[in-house]
Amino acid sequence: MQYLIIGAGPAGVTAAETLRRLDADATIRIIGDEPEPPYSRMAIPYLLMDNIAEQGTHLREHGNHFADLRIDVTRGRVEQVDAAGHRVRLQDGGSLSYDSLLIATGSSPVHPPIPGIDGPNVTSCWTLADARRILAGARSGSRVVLIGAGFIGSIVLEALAQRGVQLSVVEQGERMVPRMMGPEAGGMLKRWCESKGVSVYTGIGVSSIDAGGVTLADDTRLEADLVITATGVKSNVGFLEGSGVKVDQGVLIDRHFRTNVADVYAAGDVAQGLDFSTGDYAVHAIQPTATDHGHIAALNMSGQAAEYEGSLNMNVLDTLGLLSCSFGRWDGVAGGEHAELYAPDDWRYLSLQFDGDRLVGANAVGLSQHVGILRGLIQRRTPLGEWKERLMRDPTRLMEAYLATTQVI
Amino acid sequence: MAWTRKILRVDLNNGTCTAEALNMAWAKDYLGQRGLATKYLSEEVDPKCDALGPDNKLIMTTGPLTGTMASTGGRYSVVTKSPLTGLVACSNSGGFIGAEMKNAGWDMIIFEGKSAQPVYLYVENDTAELRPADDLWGKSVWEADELLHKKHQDPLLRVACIGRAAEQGCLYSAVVNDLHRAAGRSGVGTVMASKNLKAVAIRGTKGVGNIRDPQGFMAAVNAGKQVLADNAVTGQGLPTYGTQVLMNVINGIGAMPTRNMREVQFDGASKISGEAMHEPRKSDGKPNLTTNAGCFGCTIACGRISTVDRGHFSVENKPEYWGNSGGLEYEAAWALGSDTGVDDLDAITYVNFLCNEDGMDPISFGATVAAAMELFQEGAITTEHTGGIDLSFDRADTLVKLAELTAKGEGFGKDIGLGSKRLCEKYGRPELSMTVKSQEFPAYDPRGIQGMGLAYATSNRGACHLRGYTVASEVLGIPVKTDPLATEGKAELVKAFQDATAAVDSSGLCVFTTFAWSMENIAPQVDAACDGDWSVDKMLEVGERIWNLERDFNMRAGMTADQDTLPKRLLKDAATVGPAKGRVNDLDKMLPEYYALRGWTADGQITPETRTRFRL
Amino acid sequence: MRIRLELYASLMGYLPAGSDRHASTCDLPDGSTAHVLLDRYGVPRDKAHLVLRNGVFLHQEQRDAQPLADGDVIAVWPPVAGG
Amino acid sequence: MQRALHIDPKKCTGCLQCEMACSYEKDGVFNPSKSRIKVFTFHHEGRFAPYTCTQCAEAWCQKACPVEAIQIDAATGAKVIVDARCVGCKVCTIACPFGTVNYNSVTGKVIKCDLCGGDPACASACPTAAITYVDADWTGIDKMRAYAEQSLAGTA
Repeated sequence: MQYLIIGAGPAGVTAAETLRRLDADATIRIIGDEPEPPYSRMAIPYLLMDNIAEQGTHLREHGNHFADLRIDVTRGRVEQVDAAGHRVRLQDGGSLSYDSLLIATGSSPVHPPIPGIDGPNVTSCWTLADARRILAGARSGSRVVLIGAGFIGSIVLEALAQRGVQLSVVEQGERMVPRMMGPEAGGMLKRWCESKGVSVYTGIGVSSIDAGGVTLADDTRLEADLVITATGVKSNVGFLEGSGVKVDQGVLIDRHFRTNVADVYAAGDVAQGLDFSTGDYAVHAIQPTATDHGHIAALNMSGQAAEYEGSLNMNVLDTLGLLSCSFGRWDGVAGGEHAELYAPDDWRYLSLQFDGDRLVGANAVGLSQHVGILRGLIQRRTPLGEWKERLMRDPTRLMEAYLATTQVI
Repeated sequence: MAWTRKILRVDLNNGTCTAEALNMAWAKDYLGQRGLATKYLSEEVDPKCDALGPDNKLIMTTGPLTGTMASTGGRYSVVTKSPLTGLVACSNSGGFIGAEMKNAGWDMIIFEGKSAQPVYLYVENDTAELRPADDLWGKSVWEADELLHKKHQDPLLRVACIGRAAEQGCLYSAVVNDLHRAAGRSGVGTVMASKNLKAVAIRGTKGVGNIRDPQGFMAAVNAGKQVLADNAVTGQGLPTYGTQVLMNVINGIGAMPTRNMREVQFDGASKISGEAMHEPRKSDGKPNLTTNAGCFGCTIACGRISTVDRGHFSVENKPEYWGNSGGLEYEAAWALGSDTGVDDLDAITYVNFLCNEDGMDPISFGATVAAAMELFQEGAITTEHTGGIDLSFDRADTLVKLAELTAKGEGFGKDIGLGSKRLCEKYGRPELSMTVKSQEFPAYDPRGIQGMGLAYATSNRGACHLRGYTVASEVLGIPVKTDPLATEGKAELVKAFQDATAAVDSSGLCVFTTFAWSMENIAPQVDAACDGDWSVDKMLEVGERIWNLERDFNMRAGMTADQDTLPKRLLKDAATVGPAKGRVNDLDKMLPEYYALRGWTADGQITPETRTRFRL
Repeated sequence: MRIRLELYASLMGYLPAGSDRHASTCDLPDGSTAHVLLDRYGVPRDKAHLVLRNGVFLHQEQRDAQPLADGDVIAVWPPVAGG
Repeated sequence: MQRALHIDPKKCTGCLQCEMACSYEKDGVFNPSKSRIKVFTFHHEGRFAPYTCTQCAEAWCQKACPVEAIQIDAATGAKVIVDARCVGCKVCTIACPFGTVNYNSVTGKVIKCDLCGGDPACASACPTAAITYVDADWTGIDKMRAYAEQSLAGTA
């Protein structure tokens, strides 16, 4: 059996390792287009904070990890998939055959059409190469403008602030992390950042970038030595053109991670997989989803019919010491009830969304302990019974509700 | 070491919170908690001040072992001048807030002045601030506790709070922490209310370290835990039956104060005893008692967690009282039960809940109701005074009604909130008040336990069992059995218990450990934790120093030695039944010897030699 | 002679079935001591910490030596304490 | 045979000796807020529930960790945080559906129960045997764990 995995991120690596556990004899190959060993983008902010060296971002600690597992990690870039021929053609002219193919090519930053965005003083923060550029350009006292305060932008923000730069953040949405949290929590994050000396502009776009800085739509001028963009990502699907593999926002897959083409699977940021909360298919470009995808896709590739329950959209942020998190339908569902506590002076916020007596989503700011039970309650679809009313009255009793409904007490 | 060496000083006049260094010279003379806070009070407060005026201070204080792994090391005390007695007040409580204060990095919080508006103190580690409490004022302890947890979105926040009783001036109001533990006696909650301070909410995540000899400390702690586990009282008796096991014992020896201490045995004792709390109810087959519970770090776990029968008249349409809460402990069961003649376990449990919910000392409340019942029986109080309530002894419905009124400061509850002394004076029969220095008695009749008579008469906070619990020896045989009806040797026994208790109360440990531990078990734990030489002798010396300091404060407050006495009923009216039949308390046979042992003059004054000895 | 035995706390289990709450009465030969009574009910002597005869504490030696009298009430507890 | 922490909430008195023992073992101070085991109080019900990681076989935290900072102690089977690798990203804290991995803002790392290398301090400190360290199959914990994992797993 020959397994070929395109993409050396968490989804691809997890799939390869899972395949090896399931099949000792198979040929397993990962092909990645970056020069470094497989690494984790999640770790880049900590590299920028000087918490770790580059090696600390590597997905597997031991240099011979993949060799020991007889997983071949090859550098290369796939130009085309020949589904009928069970082959992929590489940019360097070579080609590789497969019995079973996993597309795990991830996603790449989107660059909005802003004049000057291709300038030499502008970079995204996505790859280790980007990280090196930022490390060189964002020194203590440097003026840095960060465009985008979504989830990734906010993580980068944390790292930049730790580097001691003079930081301004511009977010086109009405608030920070608009797709992760509601107005109260998003507003709280903004005020928190401002209280820590970061200038935050929300509800406004960038009209142009030049060598000296950034000009906003209202002509506000932000001088900058370095401009960093974090304006979203899109799935890397370009190479699939003409392959017959169906693509929407990402590669369309079913609950077994199969594409419409025989023996071709997809997982991770590139895949438009089942959303646990909505039942729709969507791209969830987050680390836990990538590893879940990789794991279960591998089960299916090896012949086990594992049906995916869907990925839960969730995020955790540490914004200059203020923790926040978001799970599932944090924005609620039609006909569902909602419990909320808002304490702006104490930098705390808690919001629970119910569908009947089940928790379907949550947002929290300042919650640091036992956060994972929010996932547990949502993903287990736990009927809360009488605890629903208790949580409506006092949402802080979450842990009790969790234990009472899921554990033997 | 073991101390955090930091005090939080809260000026309620200006709304400021300031950190200051702990006076380590004093710490080495007074150890912590009860002793050390009394030293601060004594140095900073004019003993003659109005207890409910802005010149009084309120000190919340921990001991060096508070927050450590020493078994029962979760205690804290509230020290102030008492509005009930006009003397020093030191009320000790378990639960969890003491350890939380220590975890936040504070040995002590001193409140001074008076806030113009209702406030609460919020402490999160080094950060402390006063915040408006307008939305909390007028709320019960239980309501305020929930509001504070929601406000701060922190289920682990620890709260100490006053209830409506304190706001309404009830003179024996408690500071309740963790919903059902209380710094209960002497009206410390009333002082808190007088300062417009509704609550103290603390979150500490710094931990308690600074142990002088960590390995030695853990060895001493583990040895101590083993002694508690192996001892039949602390390892089995207290966890299973709680303090309430005493109900039948004390009744059996004829020392159960009954119906305002007119009698010494209660016919209904077994119905409200610790054993009765285990019996399945007819209505739902469940016992009153759900489980035992420990305070922070406690490996004894004598605490009771109980429910009231849902069908009982007191709660039948009040589902908010159908859940579990703390109770009953012996003193509360006695005061609310035997002393009023009520033998209805559910009614007593419910009233005890109310005492916790609105912050009333159940001993003083029950004893004051008992006094009111006798005044009613004597015709000094009539239904015209009470708004139609029949105050006959033994009536559970009356007890319940009075608790509800007193908790909210309504109607005749205002009078019950005066305490026994002032109530009996108001209605012209001061001799019916069963108090020492204006504080109500607890649950041991000194005619049947002679040493307790001396302990009550000389207690620095008025009638109290926890200043020198000679019951341990006279009744329970701990550490050795003495004859409860004898007076010989009791002066020495009382002094020894008083001094040892003062030292234990200053360490952060619970005095209940002494049912199994001697000072030989305690001193090594203190010594390993703290700088300085904390030998057994040093502990006892510190205990005696504390006792003299408290006495000195009281004398400066205007107390006279002739207040070292008991109500006439206990000195003149002999017990009519039981082993003590024919006996009164022979205080006059014990008191002179006690003064002499204390190094005081024959008229109860601290001699200059004694002052010098203890550096007062 | 007729003696009333009262057992409390963890000793209640030594009462015969059907006993009223804490108490049982029995007839003993004249001159019997507290220990004879305890043995009759199978109460281990080392668990009988507090033994009260009509409310008065009996020391260890009295439990062996002091004869009981008709109508006596003997109340017994294991080691207990409170406060 | 591997052993596991067995928790019997009925025996718990809520004294927090376990929390202090844990924090003392790990951090050298008595600090319940940093304990890997937590006792939850059900005031209304009159119950106490000690709660910590069950060391689940397919560890969610381990799978979610982007830098391989959660590894298995071969002797005990415990999932252990490797401090030197943990970057503090907290992904494991939201990935663990049992909520037993927590972030420690003081160290900037996450913390979880590691069974103390086979001699859990919480079990030694518990005065009522509410927490014991016993043979795993004796506890039935495998069954509980399997149930919990099945109902949570990504597959149906």
